[in-house]
Amino acid sequence: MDERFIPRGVQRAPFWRFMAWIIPWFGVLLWGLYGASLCLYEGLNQTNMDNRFAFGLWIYLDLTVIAFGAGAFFTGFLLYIMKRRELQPVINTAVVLGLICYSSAIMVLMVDVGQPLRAWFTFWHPNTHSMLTEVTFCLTCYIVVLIIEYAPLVLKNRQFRNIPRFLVFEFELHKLMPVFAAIGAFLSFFHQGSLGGLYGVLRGRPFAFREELGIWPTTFFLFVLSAMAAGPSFVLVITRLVERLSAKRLVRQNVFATLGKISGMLLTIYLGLKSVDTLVWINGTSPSAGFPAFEYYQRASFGTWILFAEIVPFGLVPALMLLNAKVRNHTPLLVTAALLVLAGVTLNRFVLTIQTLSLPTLTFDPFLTYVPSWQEVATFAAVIAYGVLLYSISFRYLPLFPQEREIARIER
Amino acid sequence: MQVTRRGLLKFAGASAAGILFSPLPWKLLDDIAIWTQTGPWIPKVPRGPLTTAFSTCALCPGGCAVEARCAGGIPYAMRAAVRHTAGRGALCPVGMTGHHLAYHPLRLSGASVIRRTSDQVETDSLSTQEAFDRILGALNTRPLATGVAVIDQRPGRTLSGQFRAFLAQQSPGYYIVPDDDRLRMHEAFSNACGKDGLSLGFDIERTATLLTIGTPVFDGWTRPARTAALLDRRHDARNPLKLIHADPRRTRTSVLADQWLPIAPGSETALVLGLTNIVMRDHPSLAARYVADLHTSDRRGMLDVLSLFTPGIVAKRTGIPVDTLEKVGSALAHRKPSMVIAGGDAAGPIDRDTHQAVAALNILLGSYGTPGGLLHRDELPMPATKMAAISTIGDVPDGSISLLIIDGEEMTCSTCWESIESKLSPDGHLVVSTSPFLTQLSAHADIVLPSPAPYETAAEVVGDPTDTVVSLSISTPLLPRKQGSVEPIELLNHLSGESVAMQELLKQRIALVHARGRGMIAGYQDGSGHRLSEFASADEIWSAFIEGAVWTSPPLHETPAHSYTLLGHSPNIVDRWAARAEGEPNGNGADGQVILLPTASSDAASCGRISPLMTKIYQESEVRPTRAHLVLHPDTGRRCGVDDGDQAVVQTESGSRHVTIRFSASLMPGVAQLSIGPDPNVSGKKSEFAGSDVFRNTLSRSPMAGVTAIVRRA
Amino acid sequence: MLPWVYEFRWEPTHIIFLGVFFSVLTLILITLARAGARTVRDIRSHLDDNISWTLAFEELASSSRVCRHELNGDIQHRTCTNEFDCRSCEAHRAFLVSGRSASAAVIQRSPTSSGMFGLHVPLDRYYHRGHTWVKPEADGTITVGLDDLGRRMVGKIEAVELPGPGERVTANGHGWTIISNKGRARLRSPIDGNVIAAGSESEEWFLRVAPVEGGPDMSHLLRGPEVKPWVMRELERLQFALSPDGGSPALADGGVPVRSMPDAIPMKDWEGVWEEMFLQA
Amino acid sequence: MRTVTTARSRYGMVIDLDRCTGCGSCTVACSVENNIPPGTENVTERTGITWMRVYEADDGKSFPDTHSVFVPIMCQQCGNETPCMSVCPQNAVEVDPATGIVGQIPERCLGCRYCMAACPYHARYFNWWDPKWPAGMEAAMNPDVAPRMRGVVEKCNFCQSRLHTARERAASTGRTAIDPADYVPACVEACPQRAITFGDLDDSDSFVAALAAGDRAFRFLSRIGTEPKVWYLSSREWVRNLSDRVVARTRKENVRG
Repeated sequence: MDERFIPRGVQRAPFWRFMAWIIPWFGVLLWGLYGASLCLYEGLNQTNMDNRFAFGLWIYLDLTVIAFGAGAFFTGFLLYIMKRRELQPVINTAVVLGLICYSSAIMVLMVDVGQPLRAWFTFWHPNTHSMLTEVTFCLTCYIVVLIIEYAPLVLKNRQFRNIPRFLVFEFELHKLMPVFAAIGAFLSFFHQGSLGGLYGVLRGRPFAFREELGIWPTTFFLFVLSAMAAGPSFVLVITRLVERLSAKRLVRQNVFATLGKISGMLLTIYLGLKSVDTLVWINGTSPSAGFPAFEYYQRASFGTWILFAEIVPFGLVPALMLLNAKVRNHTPLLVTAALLVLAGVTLNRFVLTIQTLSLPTLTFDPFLTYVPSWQEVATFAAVIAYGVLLYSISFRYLPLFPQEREIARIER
Repeated sequence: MQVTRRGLLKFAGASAAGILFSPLPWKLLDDIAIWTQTGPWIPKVPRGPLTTAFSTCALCPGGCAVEARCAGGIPYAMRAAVRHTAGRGALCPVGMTGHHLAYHPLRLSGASVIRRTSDQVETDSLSTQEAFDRILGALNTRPLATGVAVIDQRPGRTLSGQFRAFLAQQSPGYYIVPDDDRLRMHEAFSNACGKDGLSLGFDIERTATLLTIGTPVFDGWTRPARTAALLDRRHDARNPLKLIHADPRRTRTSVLADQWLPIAPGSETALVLGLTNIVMRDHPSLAARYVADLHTSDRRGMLDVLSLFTPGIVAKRTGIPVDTLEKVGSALAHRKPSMVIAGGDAAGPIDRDTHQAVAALNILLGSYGTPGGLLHRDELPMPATKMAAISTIGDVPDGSISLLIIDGEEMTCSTCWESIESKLSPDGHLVVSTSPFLTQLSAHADIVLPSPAPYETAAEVVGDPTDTVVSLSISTPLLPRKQGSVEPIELLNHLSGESVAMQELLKQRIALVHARGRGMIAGYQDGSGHRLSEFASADEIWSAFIEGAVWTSPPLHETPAHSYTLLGHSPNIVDRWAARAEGEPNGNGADGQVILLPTASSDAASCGRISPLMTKIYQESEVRPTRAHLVLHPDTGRRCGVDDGDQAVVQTESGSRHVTIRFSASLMPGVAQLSIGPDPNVSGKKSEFAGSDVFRNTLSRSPMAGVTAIVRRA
Repeated sequence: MLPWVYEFRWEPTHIIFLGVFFSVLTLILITLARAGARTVRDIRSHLDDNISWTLAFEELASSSRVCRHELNGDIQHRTCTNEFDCRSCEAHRAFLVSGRSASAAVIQRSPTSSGMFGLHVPLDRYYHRGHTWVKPEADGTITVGLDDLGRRMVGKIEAVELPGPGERVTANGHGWTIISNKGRARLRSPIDGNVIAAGSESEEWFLRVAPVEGGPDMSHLLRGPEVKPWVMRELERLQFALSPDGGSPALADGGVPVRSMPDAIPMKDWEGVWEEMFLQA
Repeated sequence: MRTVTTARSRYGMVIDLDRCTGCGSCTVACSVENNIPPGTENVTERTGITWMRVYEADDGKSFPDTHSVFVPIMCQQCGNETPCMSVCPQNAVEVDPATGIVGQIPERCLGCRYCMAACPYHARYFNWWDPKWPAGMEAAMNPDVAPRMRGVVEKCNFCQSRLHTARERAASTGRTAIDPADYVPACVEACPQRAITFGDLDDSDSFVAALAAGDRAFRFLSRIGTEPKVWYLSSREWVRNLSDRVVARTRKENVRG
């Protein structure tokens, strides 16, 4: 039925099975779009956010997916700038994942803000001291870069390739890819950092506030590092997941091992700096702002375990695992380690967004809880469904894994 | 130069490109933001000349002076008339939004017939004439031996006099006033002094030791300006006020008092008698002066009953340590002038026996007739003659009313429907309510005549009943009167076949005040004070009132009456007091059992309709609890199996209510507090008029005794 | 954002920030424009065929990029790095210079019918990796045709789209298109030349071309001993193209390819097989 | 172009917590003055708009030793590193250099709520709903203040419309400076207990400056260094200790489990 669109030389599931996979996700997407449109039409009163929990599930989601999406820029950076050729097999999938993560983050942000029609005001009246301005500018530029990076992939579809103009454009664009990779790396560095800075500059929230290094709070650098550590792991986990779902080998084991190694090394550096940062914060930054740090962890749901979990089981453990070559060559362990890395980053983003807001600032403030409304969850689900759909369609119709054919051939 | 088409096109193109580099298109783009601000769904602010008008707030008898800022003649904001010198210059939040009541969503547009089902109230419209005719028909065709009654929720007005005059012509005619603390206190003092018709005010501005038993002195018990004066007294360098507040409930007064005596629910009589005992024991001179000289009919009985209230027993009964009781007694006896005030809470009156004990203690302390204590008031004269006697609902025989008129309900609802129901004739009755809105009582009426909302008509404000001075002013109309509204006097005219104008009646009353020749008239605008004698006629005073002015009487200082008896003339009071030495078991939260205590803000918002904007302090902040919040001590809550924020059901013998649990470690364990006040949450919803509620039939008991209730998770 | 917008601040941070933003934006746009401009340039200078060939070569699995010198046994293992174009290949030249290369073989003049795996592969001609052949005719012209494996892959031909006489074809560029009931098969021209005559489906050849000035350069085409190993590998490749996951449908192992594969193997995507086998990008 | 005024002021407020009875008049007066719409049916204390809001704070002790205080909190008008201003991506928050007042420009607000996360005083409120008044009640709106639309953040601005009015009055009478009596925010005017004092903190003769310099004065979260211009007074030590967490005792009821 759609064979003419499927890349040559690869085997894809029958169309009916593809549809059986797509349609439920499409249903989820529609449900989520309904929830999101309610939020746009009726207003944000549809959410369970409030004046005290001004940010909720969505911002948490944004920060997390953008950290995961870091795989795109970082793989591109390693491949095109650092000339790590062994990452070639995953660059396409990294780009698609990046595009999914960033575009969904932007879409969710548009639902999240009260007056989405005024989003362009940030460009028009920019407050250059605001981390959010930096994020907005970089995200906008970077989504353009990602689209440009994704374009050659689309043009690689068999039907587009038959058109010489597309073929040549893809060829020429591809040759200039290092430029985009460099721009992407530059932009990503800043917005990953600014997302970290977003909370780090909050003087009024001493739980999140950090001292400045240069003009940025330390979370700026920690976010960059943690995102760079999470990106490769995300690419690894998703690629492995796709392998499992499609029952195919898509990349060689050494690619997984390389991704794991990069993730592990960066995670180790990140952990070291994070530990130093945490100690400085507990002993200096927070008490000097009038907040004894132990108090943050006195709430039953958010005890010190959360800090411990972030650093040890979701930090140190996967870092040690990934630094071990034996683990890297054992796929289940490698995937476990990568999942732990992702869990750590997820937890870190959770702590910075949700825990920061639930902790009291004034002495008579209560500790708050927040449960998202179905509309928020639906929008969240729509993002996941959108990602699954875009990835599934890309995987089916675009040559995402250059090694796939060869591996299939060798395996025969 | 040759102008070619190509040249022209080039010029146009270049101009378009050039304009992009000018601010013009960008500024226009920027203005898009304004469009979102001025969309058709955003309400437009009123336009018109800005003016200032003066009036008096008529929402409660406090009668605060207000300055209304108006746009196009319509008031948009109220503030206290600050230049006014007569000790006012302050407004409560309800008074600040009094002008909003005219826009209340539950405002009735015309005479209505009420249809009430189990959980719903519906209205059918009726012409005013039809309504009048039906009421007149009910009056004329009423069964033999049934009477006409008026429940006047705001007695003391000129209109009240008219009601009484009308009822005096009916046989029988009952003039019913709320059976509230003020009435009970006066009764108790009259009992003790052997002198009827006493009217007393509280000279809190000069008190040194003030013991309040459930009296919300910081929460709307008196007008805000007097509360401010009370605060000033606390910071008085020479003889600062010491405010001791006894209340099982944690209220704003409990919080703000110098000392809070969290007495066990229902132990207020024991506390008063215990303090009396301490004062008499430690201060024989006082005892000698007031008790030993046999100013009591039953000295032996008095001493016997007091012996049941030793500090030890009272400490056990009230939960207040002995030494605290001793200190309080000592302060009352030594830090003079001292005074004990009981009741006055919007949640309901405390019982008569307690009032009798309070009267006795006040007499013992010598606070009666002393500056800083209880002073006689000189009540305003009434223009009507031959008036029906004042009674309470309890005085009316069961089944004896066939036509009932309820007036003043929009401001307060201190009479509950349950106590009225049994008084209605089983052979047919008609209940008429005059109220601008559907309220608790009018929702039970058969016909509602929509009276004008505040500031829509010249309403009489007779002054703060807690004050020692008496005052009179007019709430000047600031808003156009709504079509279809009916002044209660019009109904009265129709029934009595007369045609008196309210304004004339008011002027008659002013003339009576004028005739007495005492007091001052103060203008709100400039704060000027003029002696009453400077005004030539009632008309002149009327004009001053309309422009914003108030008449205040000079304070009265009467010596105490000579013959009084501490026990009053209540039969068997000694036995009833004695019964209170033993306490009922306190709710301990086991099996979810608690003592449920009603709370309410006592300002004008106590029960009437409030501005839609009041969501700010009921729902949008935690200033005032809503009817949906049950406040508990965490320990009590845990024993009941509920946690902070849980949805729960609280059940008493009379009904149940869905609530949200709110923990407060400052609350007395074993009790639970629930607001009975107005609540924008339920205002106008079906649930507001729901058939049963947890406090049904309990408002006539002391709110501090509470009711037993079960709390369980919903 | 721009100096004439209210709220623009002449602060260093503001200027630096906006400067960086505009620079990045400009760089993105310039790079994109450059890619566009190059595309236009490539198309105008007819480089699209070259690019298509380059991409087709890149698309091939490295195992399918076997150098002819491995095919003919000159060397144990060698993967082509010059897009199968020996004309400009230094390595190829080096092999030739060594004088022992089988690539120097001269084709046989007689149309020896050479049965190879049940295919008719005469060695009197040169073979292009895209399954077209070149046969120098006695009259000095050159005929160009589709080899037997190619014909069997295409099956029954319904029509052909051939360049008209006078048109120029270039080696590795577009040759002609065959239309069957399974779709269109685009074939690459094995050689540079000017079309003299177009053949028809009934004839063995499809094009008769006149060689370009300086004689026909056929050094990039396979010949003699190179052909059989190549055909063998191509059969393997075909097998894979027909069933990427190793499942059905497949050629019978060791069997002879049927005359018309599309009829024998009811596969939907024959165009994909052709693109794969005829080295389309 | 912003007009530069020579006479600079630093408006501030002092709230005497020993006088606050928690009546809520300030909250209501503020809402009336600034055309804050009544809450919708399902509004809560976390979704409502109360520029001026009264909290109840206690000393953390349990019954019967507990002491409480009512604390009105509004925008504290931070004078240093104003958290909300520095984080707003599109300059919708401005600190007027002439008055020191932190102003919100609702027409420019995107509704990202970053400023709300930044504000430690929770003094910023989001319009979760379209502004709606009961039928006819629009007539009772303040003509001087434009209502805000859904999806934007708003907060106390020391009744800026009253400042404009005072300036107009000064201009019409030919004065260069406004009469302090002409510029009093609605909450100050409304407080029946006269607990709130307002004025120019830089004017050493002003009552507000004297109060702010007194022994009873303190500011909330003074250690985070935002230099708020709203001061609080109390003669009770435990109340003054509420200023910062590090000096306040840990509140038991905040700590669950």
